[in-house]
Amino acid sequence: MTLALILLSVLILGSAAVAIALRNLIHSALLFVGCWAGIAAFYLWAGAEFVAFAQVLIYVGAVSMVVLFAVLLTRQGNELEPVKDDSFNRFIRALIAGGSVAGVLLGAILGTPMDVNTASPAPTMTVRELGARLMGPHAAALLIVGVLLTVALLGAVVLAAVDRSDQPEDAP
Amino acid sequence: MYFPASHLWIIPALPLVAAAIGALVPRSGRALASGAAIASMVAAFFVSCLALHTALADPAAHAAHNFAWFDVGSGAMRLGWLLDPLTAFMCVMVTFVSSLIFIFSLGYMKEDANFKQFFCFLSLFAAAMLGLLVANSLLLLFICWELVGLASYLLIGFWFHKPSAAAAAKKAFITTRIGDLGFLIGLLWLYDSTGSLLFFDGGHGVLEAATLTALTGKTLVCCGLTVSTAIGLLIFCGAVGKSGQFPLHVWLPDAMEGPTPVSALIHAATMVAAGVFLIARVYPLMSADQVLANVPLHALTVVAFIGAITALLGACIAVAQNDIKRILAFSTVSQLGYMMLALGVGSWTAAIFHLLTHAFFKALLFLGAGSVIHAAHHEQDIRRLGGLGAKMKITFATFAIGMMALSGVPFLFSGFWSKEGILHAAHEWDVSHLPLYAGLAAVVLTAFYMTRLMAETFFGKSRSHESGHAHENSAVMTVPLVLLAACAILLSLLAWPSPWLQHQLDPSAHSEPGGISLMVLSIVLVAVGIGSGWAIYGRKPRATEASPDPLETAAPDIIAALAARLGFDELYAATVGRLNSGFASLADFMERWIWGGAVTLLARFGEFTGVVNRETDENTLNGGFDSVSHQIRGTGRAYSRAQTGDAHGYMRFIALGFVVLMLFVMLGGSR
Amino acid sequence: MLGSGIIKGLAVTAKNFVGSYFVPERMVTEQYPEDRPKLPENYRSFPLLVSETAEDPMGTLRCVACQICEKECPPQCIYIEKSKDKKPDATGKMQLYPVVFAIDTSVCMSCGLCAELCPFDSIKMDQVFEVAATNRFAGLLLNREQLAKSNAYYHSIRPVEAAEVDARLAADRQAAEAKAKAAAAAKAAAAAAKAAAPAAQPAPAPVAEAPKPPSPAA
Amino acid sequence: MSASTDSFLERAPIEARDWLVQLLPAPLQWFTHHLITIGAILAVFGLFFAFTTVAERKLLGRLQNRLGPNRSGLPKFSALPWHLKHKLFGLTQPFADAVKALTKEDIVPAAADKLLHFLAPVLVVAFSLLTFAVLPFGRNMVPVDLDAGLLYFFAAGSATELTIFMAGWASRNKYSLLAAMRALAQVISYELPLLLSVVPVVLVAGTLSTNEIVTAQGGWSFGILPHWNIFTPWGFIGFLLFLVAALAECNRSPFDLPEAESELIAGHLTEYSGFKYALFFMAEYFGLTALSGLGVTLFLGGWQAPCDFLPFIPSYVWFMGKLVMMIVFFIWVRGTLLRLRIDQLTRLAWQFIVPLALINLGNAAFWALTASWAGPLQLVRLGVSLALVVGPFILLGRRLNIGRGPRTYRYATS
Amino acid sequence: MSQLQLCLVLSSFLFCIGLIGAMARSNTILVLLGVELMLNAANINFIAFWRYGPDHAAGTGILFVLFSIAIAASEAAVGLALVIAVYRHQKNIRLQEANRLKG
Repeated sequence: MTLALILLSVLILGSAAVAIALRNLIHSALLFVGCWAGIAAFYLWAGAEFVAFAQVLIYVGAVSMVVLFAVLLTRQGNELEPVKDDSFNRFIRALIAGGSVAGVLLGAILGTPMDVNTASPAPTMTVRELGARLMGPHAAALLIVGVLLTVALLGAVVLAAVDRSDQPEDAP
Repeated sequence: MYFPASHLWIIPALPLVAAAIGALVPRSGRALASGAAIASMVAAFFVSCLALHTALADPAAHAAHNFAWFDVGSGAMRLGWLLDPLTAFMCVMVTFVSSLIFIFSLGYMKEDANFKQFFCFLSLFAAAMLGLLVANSLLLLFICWELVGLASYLLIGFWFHKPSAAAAAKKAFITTRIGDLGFLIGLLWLYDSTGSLLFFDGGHGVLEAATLTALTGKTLVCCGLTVSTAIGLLIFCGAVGKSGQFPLHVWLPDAMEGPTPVSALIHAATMVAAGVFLIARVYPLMSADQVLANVPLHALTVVAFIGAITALLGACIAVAQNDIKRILAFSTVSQLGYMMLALGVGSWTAAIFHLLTHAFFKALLFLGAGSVIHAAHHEQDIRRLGGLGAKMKITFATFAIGMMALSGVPFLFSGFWSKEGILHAAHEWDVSHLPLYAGLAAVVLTAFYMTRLMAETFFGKSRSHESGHAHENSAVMTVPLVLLAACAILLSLLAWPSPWLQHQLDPSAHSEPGGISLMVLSIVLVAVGIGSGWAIYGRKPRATEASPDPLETAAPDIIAALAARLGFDELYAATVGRLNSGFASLADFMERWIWGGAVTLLARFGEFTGVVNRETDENTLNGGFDSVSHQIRGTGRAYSRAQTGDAHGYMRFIALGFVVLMLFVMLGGSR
Repeated sequence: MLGSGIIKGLAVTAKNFVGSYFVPERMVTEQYPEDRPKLPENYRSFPLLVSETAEDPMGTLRCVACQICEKECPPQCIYIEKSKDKKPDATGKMQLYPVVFAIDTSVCMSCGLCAELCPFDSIKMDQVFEVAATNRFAGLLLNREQLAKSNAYYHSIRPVEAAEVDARLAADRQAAEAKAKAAAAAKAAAAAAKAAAPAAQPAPAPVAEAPKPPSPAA
Repeated sequence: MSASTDSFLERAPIEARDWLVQLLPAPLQWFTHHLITIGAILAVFGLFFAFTTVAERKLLGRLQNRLGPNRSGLPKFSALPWHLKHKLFGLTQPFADAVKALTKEDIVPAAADKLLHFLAPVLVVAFSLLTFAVLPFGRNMVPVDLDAGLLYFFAAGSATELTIFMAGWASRNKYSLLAAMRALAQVISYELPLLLSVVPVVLVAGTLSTNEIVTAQGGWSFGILPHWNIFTPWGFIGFLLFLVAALAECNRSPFDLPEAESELIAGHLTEYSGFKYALFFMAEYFGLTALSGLGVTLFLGGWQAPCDFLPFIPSYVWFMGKLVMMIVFFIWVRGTLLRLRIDQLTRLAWQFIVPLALINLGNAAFWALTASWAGPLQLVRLGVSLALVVGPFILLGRRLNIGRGPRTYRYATS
Repeated sequence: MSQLQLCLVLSSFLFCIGLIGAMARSNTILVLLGVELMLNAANINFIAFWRYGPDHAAGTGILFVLFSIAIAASEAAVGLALVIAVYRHQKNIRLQEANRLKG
């Protein structure tokens, strides 16, 4: 079990790190897909079957598509003016800030005694129970999430739509 | 198979659904709207028959189903359905007549552009009427009562593009409202004094003995009337308005501006009978004061005299009218007067019997008139008709049956038996015999004007182009006529050889055989009426439309006054109308000068205080705030330099802030 | 209602499906190698050279190497070498004949001009369409022997046209024989006239006119 | 039924597998168990794919009054002493095609993203095979009985979209890329109707497990009318919507406009040839088969027999029979209908299928709520449900084409 | 090191990779993807604590992750729509150039 977890971690972290570092946006987006699939596998490993499939459905099926479309819709052609290249400085600063966060987090995790029974078998939660919980105690949250998604959808459409009102309708 | 009272709502709900369908389908959905209306009516008829069957199993029982509508304070406003023979008979009659009239309308309204609306309104009317009948609560009855009024308004004004129709609709609505105001006051008073509006509620209803005793026990201080008399008279106001009783009868003849099926259904057979039904329904309340001898006025006495006056008055005016529908309308007024008379003299069963028979033969007469009008291209003036008997044989035959039933031609026709019952009851009334004499006079007049109508319309030769080209209508219009005519005859069986119906309605009523002498007298009177009518109009038919009426030449003043309907409309315009406009101008004056002045004064004061306020504000208070906000603005400008627009930088700061916080917690928190 | 068209269409194809098993006339395709197509008579692929007999194609070629076709061929795919000697042709007249007659079918565009032009009804259009060859150059360059087809074969592919041609040739032959006879007669007559009479003069004219074939309009 | 559940034929495949598994040492058993399942699926559906292609070509031929492929058969071995009948109705055509595809030259554009260009066809087959894992092929014959099986199906199915994009992008051909975007737009916009048409089944069955959905459809009324979802009003219209959405999801005719061969030279597959192209082809048929299997599972009762005297026939035979019926229907539709335009495609989705599916969802909710109605109320239930199907169908169908005649070309006319 | 700690370490590393990506890359899309990674790291934590926590039946971790995924999806949709809007204005999507509203 631990071995599987370590392998998964390597897959997830490796693909994420490479995706962040690559210059080719399409490749990095596809690597992100791999990373997300790995996270879904982690959920499966942890026994959260429903969440794993939801993760695949939403991230691999939907978010990745949106990302790829966005990449294609924002192709940057040949730059006329040279970009001020401050990426190295920024990278160093980001590394320092991120590294310190990582250090603090690691310190916190390793410094906290966690005496949980790791030998316990993976818990299961059937979809029926999950549904009962969603529609029962968490119904309000579910409704709010529904509203949020609707608003996000409409907002995305409004933001991304081209405003053609100032152009003649049928310019040949 | 028995029908529980708790399911009575089905009867009004069926036409209500049809009305909804009629309202929702597009204008072109003629077949759907009319089909739904007729189907629902026929279904309601069968359900009503079932209900009648159930009710007759135990005629004395008042099976009621009550439920709470909404909560009021500690109690609840309760409504309910009531199933007894009265309700059941009325339901059967209304649904049967309505079905036939709906079918007749298919033919009559065929060319109308608003065909589907017509059926929508008709269904709405039927739903309200049936709701009125099955109600076990005076409140529910009142609601349906008003809905019936609304449907009547819509249908009278159905051809609203005709100014006369629109005016007639308005007149009908407003006139009946006057009566309804009394009804409403009586209703509220009743609720106030009894705390219930349910008719039957297991001993607590307003028509049950305990409540009635309590009501008659109380007496009004001012005039000595018992409470029950006062309430009864107020409720009777509603009946006067709806049933076209004197002095509120003026709207009913004008209501003939509506399409003829509407006149037949609403203003002859069903709605106008609602007033009679109402009094019959609350009859225990109306008659509660009969047990007391020392009261100044019995409610039923008023009813009897009003009925007698109306019966005579309507018959008189009908003699001098020329419009075929108007004659029938005044005849309706007169017959409703008869029913009220019967109620007043204590025989509500006779009133209901006459109501039922009258519904059939008056619907028959109106539909016959509609058939004539339809055939004669909407010519309604009897002086311009004539000679139709040969051209429209079925209409003629059925119309003649209706006429004979209305006139009270003996033995074979239902009208004879019902009228006989009323006269008999009037004869036995021991307060006064004046109503009997009025009734007998009306018998002669009724026979006379109906004979005149027949003679002018169907005999002689045609006196105008329109009537010359008339021809019999299609089966969709004649079949209802034939069915109604059959009913007009067969309904005799309800009273003869034994008064079966009256037994069913009121098993406790003692029935005595009618006096032979009275029967002979009325037969003679009918013969006199028909004979004189035939002598004046029948033997020598009118030659042209302009030729003078024989009676008019004989007594021009009287006939002119009658033709002008004795000037009731003008009288009302001069009194009530004048008073109303006086009040209106007074209200206008008050509004303009007294209230308006006060409001203007207040406004001026408000403006003044506003000016004072602003001056203090700007000069004294604001200075301090201005300097503070200057400083705030300066600080904001300084802070805004931190907003570099560099999102990466923000993120870095957040991350470092997180690290610092974590370190603080980890290092500081452990100590 | 929506979908009724779809159902109708499905019914049509379903009918096709069932019908294709039971009604052979429905089928729009042919099973080619087994069922040969019935070609229309005017179908043409590449030229052929008509010979009178199948036994001796080279000896009875109608071609007289006049080279009209070679000159007229638009893509110039015909190559002809004349013979040095002469042979009697179908009418018995002495004519040249082609020693080499080659058509490069990789160039030929099947226009049929050669067949139109040939005054000797010698070059005609074939109907063979299975002309694939494994050698791109030699395989598609057809020589005299490959081009020569017997008159009987010509009859088999286009009977109407061949009959017409035969009739014409027969008439020509008759005319030529008549002419020869007339010539012989004339010669004899001349010989006789040399002796005396000029009366034989009108005799050849009707004979010469008579064989003109009233070309039967097909 | 009880007698048939453990008939020999019914148990045979499972028993065979278990016997094979128990031959091996314990640590390998789990692995072998699944390996055998995978092998069986690959073998069965690989062959199924092969014969689907030939069946499609032959059926299309028959639908158009042609014969279809009937030549390829066994090669004639002249060395053999007997003479094989060598035409087999052309049934060996797929093997010939496979050999041809394998031996064709694999052309990769010079500027292509070589890795993705290679990965796309491999992944598309892999993803489309993943969906088979949750289909119950027979009683106790679901490869992985997941509690959220339906969700898994759609999750795995949605992954194939990624490969369409990869194929289009990796070809480094702007037409391929554009075609990939078109295909994606279509597939994504029909994902919603597909899901919406499936949700009523989940609602009524109360489970996401494919196996339990099939079990819930067991039983018969009067012994001949099975309790399949398609025999309820909402199920019928749901099945129709599912069919349409599945057609669009598989890019099948009449929704095959992303890869219209005649107009777009196969869209995002333009730069693919040889076996890579064959793999895409294969994935497409796998997807079609999987969706058909899902339709059978959700609406046609899965492996349930249609009449109560028929379960003696093994359940997997029923499943395969229904699957074949679905495929034949898809081929029939392909042989009948014309290709849609892109505007018709999207209008159909948003103005017809989605609203109808939403109404159908309400309908199914009504059905589920009134499950306890009995006696004459059942007729009322049926009537209301039918009205909820027929009314919206007619109204929406009437609204769909209002004012839309044939397209007019404004600048093309003189 | 227990499995729970391993999970937490995984999630914290993933979080930091996302953070570094968001801070170091100038392409707004990648920044957004970095944020998504951080959200995913949080989800991993939820699942891990659910897996090793005391109350499995309540399923709070799973529910929280579901809601979190929904929020992440809407964030991606709106964020990428914003990216497209930004691209329309300044013809590139470099984050450091989108600073027109700075103080």
